[in-house]
Amino acid sequence: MPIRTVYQATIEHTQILDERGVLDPALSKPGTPGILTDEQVLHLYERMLEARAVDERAFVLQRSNRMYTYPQNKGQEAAALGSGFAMRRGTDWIVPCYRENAAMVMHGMPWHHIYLHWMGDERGNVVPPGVRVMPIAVPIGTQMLHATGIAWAAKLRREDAVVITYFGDGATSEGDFHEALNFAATFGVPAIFFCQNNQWAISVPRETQTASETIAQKGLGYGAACQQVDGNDLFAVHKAVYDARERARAGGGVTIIEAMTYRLGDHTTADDARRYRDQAEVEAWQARDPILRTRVYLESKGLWDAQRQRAGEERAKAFATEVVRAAEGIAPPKPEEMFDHLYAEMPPELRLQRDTKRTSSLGQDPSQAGLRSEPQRA
Amino acid sequence: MPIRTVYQATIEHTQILDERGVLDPALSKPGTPGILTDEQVLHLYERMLEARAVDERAFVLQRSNRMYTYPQNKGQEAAALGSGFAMRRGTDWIVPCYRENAAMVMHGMPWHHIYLHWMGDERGNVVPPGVRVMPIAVPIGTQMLHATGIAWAAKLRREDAVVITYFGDGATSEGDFHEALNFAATFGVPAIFFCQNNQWAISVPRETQTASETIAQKGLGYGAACQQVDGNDLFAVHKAVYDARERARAGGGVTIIEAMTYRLGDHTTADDARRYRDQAEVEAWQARDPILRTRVYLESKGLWDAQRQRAGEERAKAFATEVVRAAEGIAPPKPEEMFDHLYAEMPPELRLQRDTKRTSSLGQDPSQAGLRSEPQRA
Amino acid sequence: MAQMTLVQAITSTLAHEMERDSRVVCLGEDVGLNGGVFRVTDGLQKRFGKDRVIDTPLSESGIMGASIGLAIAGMRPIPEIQFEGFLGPAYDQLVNHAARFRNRTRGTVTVPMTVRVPVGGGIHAPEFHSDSPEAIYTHNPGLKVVMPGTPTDAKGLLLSAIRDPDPVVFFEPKRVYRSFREEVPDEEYTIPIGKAKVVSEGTDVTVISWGASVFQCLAAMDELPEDVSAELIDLRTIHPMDSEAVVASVEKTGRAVVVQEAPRLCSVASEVAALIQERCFLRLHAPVQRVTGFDTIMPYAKLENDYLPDAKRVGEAIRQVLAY
Amino acid sequence: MAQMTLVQAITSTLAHEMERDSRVVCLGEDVGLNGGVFRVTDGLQKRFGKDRVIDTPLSESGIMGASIGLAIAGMRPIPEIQFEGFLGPAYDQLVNHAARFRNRTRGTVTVPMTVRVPVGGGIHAPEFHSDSPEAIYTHNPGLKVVMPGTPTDAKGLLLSAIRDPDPVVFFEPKRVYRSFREEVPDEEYTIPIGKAKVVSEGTDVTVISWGASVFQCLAAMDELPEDVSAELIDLRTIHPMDSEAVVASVEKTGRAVVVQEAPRLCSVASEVAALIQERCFLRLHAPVQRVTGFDTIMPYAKLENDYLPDAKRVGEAIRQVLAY
Ligand SMILES: Cc1ncc(C[n+]2csc(CCOP(=O)(O)OP(=O)(O)O)c2C)c(N)n1
Ligand SMILES: Cc1ncc(C[n+]2csc(CCOP(=O)(O)OP(=O)(O)O)c2C)c(N)n1
Ligand SMILES: [Mg+2]
Ligand SMILES: [Mg+2]
Repeated sequence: MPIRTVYQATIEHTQILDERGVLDPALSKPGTPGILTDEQVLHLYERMLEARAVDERAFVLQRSNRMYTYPQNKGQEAAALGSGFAMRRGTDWIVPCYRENAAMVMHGMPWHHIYLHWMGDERGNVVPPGVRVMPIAVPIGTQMLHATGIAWAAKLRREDAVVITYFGDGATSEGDFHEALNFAATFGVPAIFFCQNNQWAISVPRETQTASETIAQKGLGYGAACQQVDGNDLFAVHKAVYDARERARAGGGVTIIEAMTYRLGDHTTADDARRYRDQAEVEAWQARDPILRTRVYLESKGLWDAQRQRAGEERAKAFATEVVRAAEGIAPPKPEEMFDHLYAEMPPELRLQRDTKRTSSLGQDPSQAGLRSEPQRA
Repeated sequence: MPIRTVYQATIEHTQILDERGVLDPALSKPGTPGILTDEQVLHLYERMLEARAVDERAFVLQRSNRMYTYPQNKGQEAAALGSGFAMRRGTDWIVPCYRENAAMVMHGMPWHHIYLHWMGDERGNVVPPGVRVMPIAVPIGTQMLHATGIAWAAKLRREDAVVITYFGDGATSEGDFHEALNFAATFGVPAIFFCQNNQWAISVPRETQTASETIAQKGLGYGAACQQVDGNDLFAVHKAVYDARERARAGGGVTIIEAMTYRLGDHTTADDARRYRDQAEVEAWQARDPILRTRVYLESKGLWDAQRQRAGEERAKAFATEVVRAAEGIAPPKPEEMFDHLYAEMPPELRLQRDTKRTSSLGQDPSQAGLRSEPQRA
Repeated sequence: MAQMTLVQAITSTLAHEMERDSRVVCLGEDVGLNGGVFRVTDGLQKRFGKDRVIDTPLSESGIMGASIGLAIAGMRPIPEIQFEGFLGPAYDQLVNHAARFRNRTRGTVTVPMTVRVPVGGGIHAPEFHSDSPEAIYTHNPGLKVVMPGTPTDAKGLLLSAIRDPDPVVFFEPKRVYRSFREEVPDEEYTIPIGKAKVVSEGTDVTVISWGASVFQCLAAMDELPEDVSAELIDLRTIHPMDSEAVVASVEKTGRAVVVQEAPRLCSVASEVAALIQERCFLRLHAPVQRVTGFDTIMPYAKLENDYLPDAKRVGEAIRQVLAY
Repeated sequence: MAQMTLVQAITSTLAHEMERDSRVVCLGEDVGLNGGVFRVTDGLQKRFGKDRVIDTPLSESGIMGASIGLAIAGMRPIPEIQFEGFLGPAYDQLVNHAARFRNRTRGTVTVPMTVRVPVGGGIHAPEFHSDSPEAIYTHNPGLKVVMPGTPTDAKGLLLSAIRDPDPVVFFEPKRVYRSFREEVPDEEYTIPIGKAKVVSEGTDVTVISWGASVFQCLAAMDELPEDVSAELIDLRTIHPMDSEAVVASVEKTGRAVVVQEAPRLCSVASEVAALIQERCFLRLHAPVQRVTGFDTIMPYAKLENDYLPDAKRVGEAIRQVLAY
């Protein structure tokens, strides 16, 4: 045949809980796997309130010089929590970027570690034993390869673990996104690539980032399963990740999910988004705030009301205060710590730098014992 | 709508001259733009014979220690020549990898430069004035970004130039492939990404390289036009590039073309393909040799016969001998040349290394005039 | 003459050169409407249009590789890499392609571009935002590496860089961006790449530094006893290095201290020390002292000041070489 | 004991360790059925299966980044980068991720992996196949950098590298791959990372080198006058460097020559020279001489022997420091 079709593809967008807080009856039919129960939604709603409160408190801390640059998560709580909730704590892995704090915490990373990170303290990256959450990744796009490798290890070892990795719309332009997806799909590893498409990469809008109609279709070039969901819809996000996780566990390999959401705050506390985006756009998305939408849903089911909301917000605020206390209650790091964890065993020259740090210009003080002819040993 | 289709795509494969050397009448209807004329096919067929002869001579040179490692082009002549012929010499740019020698030469790179390159001589990369052919690119995937930048310059300067860049199936796994296509598509630059899918990347078969059904579909993630063609079909290759070039000139942006071809030789003269691929596969592709197919076509039209073939092969061999003579007739490079072209102006320390190269261990001979206290100036 | 910060000097020089030479384009992440995260390209897109000040995808290898292509095809691109920590993904294109084209084509394919990169620590930025990788781009042949420490030097060196026929990595010390203003001459002038500056003359010891560390050296020198006469050299260009200036000074003083933010091993400080002992061996009264970052990762903000050489450490090193 | 080339020593050591530890996997371009372009992994896929010796896509950042993930999740990956010239695309993952995880997580996320990389010139390979980038991975903190020069050292160091809890860059000098055989002990043994080897003892001058250059040094020493007693140190590990061994030797000889293939600026040779002048200042009779590649791109095959330090240049440097 001179002209024949060798490939065809379709990408679908799914929304289950619509902008007005109404659940689609067909998609949420009782018994459909991956549809959240009322109890689960209530639980997640409380987590959303907490996440928002901790996030807003971070902003305040930064403005009062108690934290350095901080990237707000505001507006993306449904994406983080809906996806995180579909993963199994302690078995599955969370490989984050920096806008899914709530997912990290849900899987065991202490909230105050996230504060510590942005307070300029490496102890914020300490992963507690048994926790399968990778630290925050600042260099854009790089963490996806680690996720691929971790998922690959699970496959090689026949562990029943699935890895989800998070990244922004901007991150999809990095070569590492490409290499990570290609490796993941080629080796059929149990990984979920979860794009928080919040429409902006700092000041660069989605359309300037790439000419493709969707981010989801970027998975087509690798033979990955591809899906777009309403990222402010807790139900759709959870369902998509739930399905992707089941597919991965069944040996179906990798899925890319594009969650359509929006960064309601500035890029970070060092940014001023008014320089580059319209207030009208922000307001349109404020109306689609995932917390609002979930609340309307819960209220429509009689599970929530104004009074519970007040109480919930109070609890969340108190919770944020606890997080601040935990982060600020830690003694400042000692300068020596910068040497202590570079290698499992400290090389002699590094030990010399460490040990003479306070007393010499750089471990080179000839007056120090034995230094000139015999470097001090560990 | 809870579930809606947000993207759909189809990839087509085109063949115009089939394996038996028969031209598809519908696709080659008189007046169809981009369909080669008999005269053009005859011209290209002679170039194919030359390319094959020069390629085979290189192999012989390598085996007799007159050339270092050389990557044979054998079997991919239709892909190189059909595509190259669709580009306009001196206006359009050729940004090659290393398996489209004939395209480089068609656009003005002297054949013996290609020999010099593989003889370990940088003068093989010298681009003659007015020639728009980039040098051979050895680090896989990297040249595509240069092509994107060159095409971008053409767009910014409103020049009527289109850029074609060549790469293998393996190269599509590199991050630079991704970044180059994304830049090219996002900025709508006049570029053609031409993949010579010869089914192998050294010992790695196409299926191990990526899980996607086709290479062409990799363009979908960028919003590029995507097409697959029979790469051993001179007509289909030419037509696809012709159309892509017209599209680019009309502001239609970037196209990715996957040419299905086959590396009939080893990866390079340092490789032994029998270690990793079946002889049966090689033989099947030998039957689809583009030279054979074009010859059958020409013969069927009464434009070629056994006698002309003998004469053509003789001419091609004599031509190869000329190329050898040109490459070997050049005086060996002088050691000083390694310094002469690093910068437009040689920094003093480098000049010192250059000038003392023959006499000292590294421009550090204290006995040389003024060296210790006053480095010699340019 | 106008009072300018380092940022202002760079912005106005970019504008000057874009005005003069239509081949010059700025490109990078957020350099357009947002004016760059440090606002170095602020206002330029408005003035020169979206075809000359271009927001790119988030793609450092892309920015670098496409800039190479732009330069080859006759433009004068000025790519910005947002922070030096994100040079990593662009490393291959920079050291293996930008740096090599002229040599490997025997001068027939060239890459005149200026890669602008904020560099160094001291501003309490997140991780990967405070490194000093100048040694990397000096060890790899084929690039020029510049790091101005003052607004006046920045203007003259940036003009030289943009007009240079070869690729220049133009490191901008973040700590200096807005730390002070100085009078910058209004008229056009260039400062040659490869020429160090004697910041203050002296006879007892030579202090060699560049970038933000120069100011730590100045502070240290303020604290020295009256009778100590220290000479301070700001390299300004790391590569090609002004060996002559270094050697001439140490021939005079017989003592040297090199100060940098980068870790010590295989660094520019190592190179300067090796150079001095080679060229000034018989004149040296004491080993060349290196005051550098430590051979560990630049710590997060809480400890960064413990990592960066400060006036105290510099002063101590000076006293050590004097007392040797 | 068996007579082995460097390639054979590495192959058999990989096999040994894969046998012993099921967490060890080899991955890279063409490492499987083809056994790697240098045949270093020849036969391993057949023996250990496709899940332990894995052909990957052509994707260096992918190989490095995925290996990091494998290591974090409890495997012991041994990625191969086909030639050192192709470390470029993997640079960011190697220096910014593999090297930093332990430190930035205060020891809670670690990357035990061994990155195997053929290195150096002298085999008439195409361009980008003959570089010596060891300084780059030494300047960037957090990696260990090893370059064995003999089959025996390769075995002991490779075992140490694979078992090391941190990322090790294991450079294999191509020129040595098949250049000679030697007796390699059959039994398991490790050579500690960070320990240099005194190849031959001497009292008049210390020659410091590593990798293939060690053999140029030996050849040069053969040509020295009878009465000159040179000590040759093979660093074997570039980082952490065995400063103690270097300093002890130069304290004895008072003279030093450092020999490497890499370009000179900000190199390992610079570091060694800087170190020696710091630690042995009063003992030095002559400046430390660096015999290195030139500060230009490694030329193509026709000129590569003019670039690489040879016995003649090493010999001359030795005579110079002796005559100083
Ligand atoms: C490799 C790299 N380049 C540049 C940056 C600077 N930077 C930080 S966040 C950001 C934008 C990220 O956009 P996106 O991926 O959409 O994530 P978002 O911040 O919107 O969640 C940039 C350019 C970085 N951190 N890493
Ligand atoms: C960045 C890089 N990695 C590895 C190599 C080694 N290498 C040379 S050619 C090749 C395979 C290329 O395959 P493909 O892109 O399909 O092109 P082909 O050789 O089949 O034409 C490899 C791995 C290289 N040259 N560059
Ligand atoms: Mg975003
Ligand atoms: Mg191929």
